[in-house]
Amino acid sequence: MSSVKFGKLDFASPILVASGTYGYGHETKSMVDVNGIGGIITKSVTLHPREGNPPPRIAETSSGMLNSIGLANVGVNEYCKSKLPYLNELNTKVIINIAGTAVDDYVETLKILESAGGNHVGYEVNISCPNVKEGGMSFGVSAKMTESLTSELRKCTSKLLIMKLSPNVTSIEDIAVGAENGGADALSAINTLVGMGIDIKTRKMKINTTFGGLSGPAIKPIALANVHKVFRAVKIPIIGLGGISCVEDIIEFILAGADLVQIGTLNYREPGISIRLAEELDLYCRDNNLTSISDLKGLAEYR
Amino acid sequence: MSSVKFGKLDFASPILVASGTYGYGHETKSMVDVNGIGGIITKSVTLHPREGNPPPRIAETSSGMLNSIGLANVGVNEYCKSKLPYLNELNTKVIINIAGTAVDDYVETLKILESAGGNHVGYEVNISCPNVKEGGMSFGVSAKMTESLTSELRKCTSKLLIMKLSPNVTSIEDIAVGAENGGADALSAINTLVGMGIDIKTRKMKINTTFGGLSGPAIKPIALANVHKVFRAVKIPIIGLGGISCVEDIIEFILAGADLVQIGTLNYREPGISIRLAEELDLYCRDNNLTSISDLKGLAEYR
Amino acid sequence: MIFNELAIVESTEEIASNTFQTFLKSPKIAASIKPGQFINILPSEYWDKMMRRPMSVASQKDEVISIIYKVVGEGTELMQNWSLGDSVDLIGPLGNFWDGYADKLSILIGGGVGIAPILNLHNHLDELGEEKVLIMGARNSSEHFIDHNPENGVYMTTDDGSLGIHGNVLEPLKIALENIDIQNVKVFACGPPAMMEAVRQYSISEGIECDLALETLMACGFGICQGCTVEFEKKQKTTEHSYRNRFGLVCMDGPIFESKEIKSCHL
Amino acid sequence: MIFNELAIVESTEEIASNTFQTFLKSPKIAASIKPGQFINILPSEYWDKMMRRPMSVASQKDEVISIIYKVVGEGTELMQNWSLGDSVDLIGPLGNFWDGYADKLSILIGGGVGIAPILNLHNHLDELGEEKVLIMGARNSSEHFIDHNPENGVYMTTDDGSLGIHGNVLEPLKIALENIDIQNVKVFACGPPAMMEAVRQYSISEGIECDLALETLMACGFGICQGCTVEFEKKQKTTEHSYRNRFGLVCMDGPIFESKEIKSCHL
Ligand SMILES: Cc1cc2nc3c(=O)[nH]c(=O)nc-3n(C[C@H](O)[C@H](O)[C@H](O)COP(=O)(O)OP(=O)(O)OC[C@H]3O[C@@H](n4cnc5c(N)ncnc54)[C@H](O)[C@@H]3O)c2cc1C
Ligand SMILES: Cc1cc2nc3c(=O)[nH]c(=O)nc-3n(C[C@H](O)[C@H](O)[C@H](O)COP(=O)(O)OP(=O)(O)OC[C@H]3O[C@@H](n4cnc5c(N)ncnc54)[C@H](O)[C@@H]3O)c2cc1C
Ligand SMILES: Cc1cc2nc3c(=O)[nH]c(=O)nc-3n(C[C@H](O)[C@H](O)[C@H](O)COP(=O)(O)O)c2cc1C
Ligand SMILES: Cc1cc2nc3c(=O)[nH]c(=O)nc-3n(C[C@H](O)[C@H](O)[C@H](O)COP(=O)(O)O)c2cc1C
Ligand code: FES
Ligand code: FES
Repeated sequence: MSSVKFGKLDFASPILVASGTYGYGHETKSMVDVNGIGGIITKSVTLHPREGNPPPRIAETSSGMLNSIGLANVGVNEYCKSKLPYLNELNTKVIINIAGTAVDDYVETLKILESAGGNHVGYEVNISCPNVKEGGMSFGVSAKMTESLTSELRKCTSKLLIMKLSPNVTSIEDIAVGAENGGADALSAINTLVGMGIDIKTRKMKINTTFGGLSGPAIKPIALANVHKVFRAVKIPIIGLGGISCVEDIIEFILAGADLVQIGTLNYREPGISIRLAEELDLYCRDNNLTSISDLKGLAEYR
Repeated sequence: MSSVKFGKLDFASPILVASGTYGYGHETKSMVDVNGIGGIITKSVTLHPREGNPPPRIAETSSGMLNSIGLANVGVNEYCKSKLPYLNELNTKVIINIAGTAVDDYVETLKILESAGGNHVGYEVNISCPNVKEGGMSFGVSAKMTESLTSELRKCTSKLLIMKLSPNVTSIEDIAVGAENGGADALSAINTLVGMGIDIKTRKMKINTTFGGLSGPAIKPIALANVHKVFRAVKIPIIGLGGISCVEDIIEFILAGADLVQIGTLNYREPGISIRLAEELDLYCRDNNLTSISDLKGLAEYR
Repeated sequence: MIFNELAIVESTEEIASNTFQTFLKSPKIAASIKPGQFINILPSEYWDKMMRRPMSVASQKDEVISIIYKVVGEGTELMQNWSLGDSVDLIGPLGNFWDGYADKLSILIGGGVGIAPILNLHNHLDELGEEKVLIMGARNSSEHFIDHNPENGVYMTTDDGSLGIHGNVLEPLKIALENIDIQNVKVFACGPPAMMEAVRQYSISEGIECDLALETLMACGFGICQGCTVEFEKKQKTTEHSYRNRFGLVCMDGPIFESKEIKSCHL
Repeated sequence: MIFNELAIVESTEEIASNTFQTFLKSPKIAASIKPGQFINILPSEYWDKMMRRPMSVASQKDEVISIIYKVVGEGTELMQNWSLGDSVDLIGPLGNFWDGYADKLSILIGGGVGIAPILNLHNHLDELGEEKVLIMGARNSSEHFIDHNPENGVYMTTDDGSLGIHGNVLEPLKIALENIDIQNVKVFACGPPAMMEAVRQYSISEGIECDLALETLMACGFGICQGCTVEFEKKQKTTEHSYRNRFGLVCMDGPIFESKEIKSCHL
């Protein structure tokens, strides 16, 4: 696999694993050569530890799943102490996903991570988690708030700063432009869609918080549309995700305008999928005489 | 099947067929007892005939499909001449779906239909078709425009006036309230989600208009969430739709707050599905000692 | 009259490389279907895709019809794995049918999976005792299951020359047209888009009457979704469905169109 | 050490009404799995759902493990239809295992599909020559496949009285506890939530040590999705995963929990 340029960085493979779907990279190490993954984006970390939402937190849907984990995580201090050392040993690129409820939160979390001296190459900022009552999501739906959050974070780091966008908006382009204007290096699209389910036997909501995030192949067409809209709206690189389950999906995302992709839900079913698809992508490039898959970026033709 | 009250009307079955997915009711008559369907919502009709979008207009997705038909239809005058007479003969409730690009359009279309003297019980107003360039969709994303369109239409008819909402918005509640304030009798939720697909062999968009509408079981969790949000926001009745494929889905929509439901995409695969599910719903009511399925409206319990 | 019928699988046979013929007992459809029409198949009770799989009917006799298909994806793989006695949900007969072969020399051209409706017409002309030429195109000999027999008007072509005429279906078409008044000829073709487009353009340039059976994605198959469009060469006169004046529905107005009626076979 | 192993189907047998036992040759998992642990199964190569199907291991011998399951939906239906020699994608061993049976009288309680991990522990105690009581609950006799044999400490119960003791598993549990110092007893239970909750509450009220194997929906099975939570009775001390102090992960911290550790068996 020829490497893929992304801003100032080279990624050995364009296939990363999505936040919340690969833990801290060590859970699968007996099954998967984790260093073969293009990059690991860790589970959202917040300033303070969060115990997450009460069960039930997940439900199965047609070609997808609902989740409402509620950003369960150890908190940034414990993260620096117990997660970073292992992450530092990895030979793949680590991107730390952070979440918060107010600008100060995000900024403080980022500062603590910056001073911890990890080998991580950057941050992905979750402004789009639909499952936390107190906020977070409010950033994701406002271009102005996204812009100011981005510019505050920009001041604190020279590492890769990626804003992760929500599809649950009327115009994702506006939010994307806000993040670009705020100084983001790149954008990830998309986070989950707001969904719901009811257990008809108990007549109770299937997810504790009523609404959960829908992920998986069901949302792929929506994710592709959003990636393409973002591609037309901004000049910075894009990481595409949402429902990727096969190499054809990856090629679609790149043709739509993505530079890199992330695999989320499918990691649960097949922990080694990102390695398998990287091999298949290699074959595809060879069969199609591409020096790099990046050659296809944004090449989808209109009819 | 005990009938279901909906505003001032009684529906023999709560299961209707969705606009654009059952033609004008006669295409399936050799396969299905069309009069056994709770109601038929006809394909969107516009003031002038529309030839629709160039091919390709449809694509298959995981548990769903994309479409961009572009409101192909005969126009309201021809509709009154050639479609209404047959529809008038049906023994099921007919609701005429209308679409337009400006308030005047919609109003004029409605007036022509009103003066044609059909037996139809009402109108469903498509303010949410994502596949028409010139507009229509702009109503669906603005609460104010929805309200004023609704009130203009309200002045022209005393028949059932149903506004059909789009899920492609930050807050469907706002639009729902706009329609309620404008005098709508009821709301339908949801229309399709904006999606996209790329043929990786030709590198061309799978849908002629780049973006198409995603429908089918893939979107059911999103549809349910939107129906429940609308249920919490307004007092008028709701018709739930989006991905319904089995009797359990129907019960979920009713528990979420719907009074009636519509079946869309699944009609293509099984033209008689609305009849089969009505029978299964009858059995469910009997087994659960319900006098009417309406008893379950909005009963989903929070955790 | 369209039926939604549960058919019974009678047998499946591999008739050429990766090409299968399945016989289905489907009395209502078998009694009313005409050569060129198709059925829309639910490959399995648990089918989770939205679209059925359309297949032309390759033969019809008494209560039994057959389909001929290449295994190209999940749907056709399921079909190939049907067991004897399985019941299968069909909708049909769908679409229009071959016509205008009465007083003419019919030249039948089939390629790839497009052989099914051509074979059914061939059988029908056999029964009627009508004169005809049969041309079948394929990439190589493994895809053919009929003997090359030019003396009797049966031509096989292969792209690699491994059987019959080396080249495409236009070669034998030209041979068949030698010394014949083209006013007395009609071509019927079904096959891959590139093949049909070549036949279409040739038929127009030579002024030969030619009908083509097109394929496109279909969500319903019976005129409701409006998804299966083909663009007409010029606007058609207003019909029952006047909004079809620029676009025809392959499932209802087709699958068979006159070559000069449509813009292209590439859909 | 967790493996992602392709196992080979050796046999499937219906051991009770709608209950099947399948033997799978899975050398790595068989060599390392302990009674109480489970595997996570991809029911088919074409599985289009996001979640594998978790199953406790019911026996392990040489290179072969077995699972016992009720057919309740698409996944288990696919399992039941596996053919001899099929290869099946497994992840395992997963979760914690039964423990603390060394110097005690073990009372094993299984109900419904919860019999698998109980049977595996039973086998294990057999091998160790440990003293034990086995109690199996079911709705009626058709669900049982073991003889009611109170003399040897094997009790069957049925809700309808059609076999063994008429009633629920608490009846034989009380019998087994007669004249025994509860300090020397440990209960191991797995079954439907209502049954386990009854056992849990009884064990707490009587002060009996009791471990329960829980079930919940699982997206991953190996600690990544955080979806499979059970609520603890009181906050646990900070562990490697300190954010689990209120909620435990059934897949990693469990599936086996002490009865007094958790709030309820209804997940
Ligand atoms: C009127 C009509 C008659 C046909 N008759 C025959 C026939 O006699 N024999 C035969 O082998 N095939 C025939 N086809 C094509 C056949 O429908 C497809 O090969 C089949 O649907 C593929 O299904 P799949 O799930 O196996 O493959 P998929 O994995 O779904 O697709 C494989 C390929 O088939 C194409 N395809 C998928 N669905 C359709 C569809 N609904 N219509 C057209 N193409 C599709 C896709 O574009 C893709 O390139 C016909 C199509 C039409 C429209
Ligand atoms: C640790 C663990 C061990 C298990 N061991 C066994 C066993 O030894 N034998 C056995 O028969 N069953 C066992 N189960 C339950 C088994 O996983 C489900 O019966 C199975 O997943 C149902 O799949 P299905 O596709 O056939 O049914 P579905 O149609 O998916 O569901 C039918 C019912 O099963 C439940 N279910 C579905 N998926 C899961 C899941 N991932 N976890 C729990 N419940 C689910 C649903 O809530 C539904 O009510 C175990 C579950 C867990 C978590
Ligand atoms: C169980 C679960 C937990 C997730 N947790 C996070 C998270 O902590 N932070 C985040 O930014 N995204 C989180 N996501 C969203 C994914 O990173 C991804 O954006 C989304 O699932 C769409 O991709 P997919 O369809 O490939 O899963 C989570 C998704 C799932 C399914
Ligand atoms: C091919 C197709 C055509 C449609 N045409 C219309 C239309 O003309 N007017 C309209 O209001 N909705 C139209 N819809 C949307 C459906 O009525 C319905 O809102 C949507 O498909 C979601 O329901 P489903 O998932 O059950 O299909 C169309 C949907 C499809 C798939
Ligand atoms: S396939 Fe639906 S109209 Fe032709
Ligand atoms: S099932 Fe994913 S963490 Fe337990």
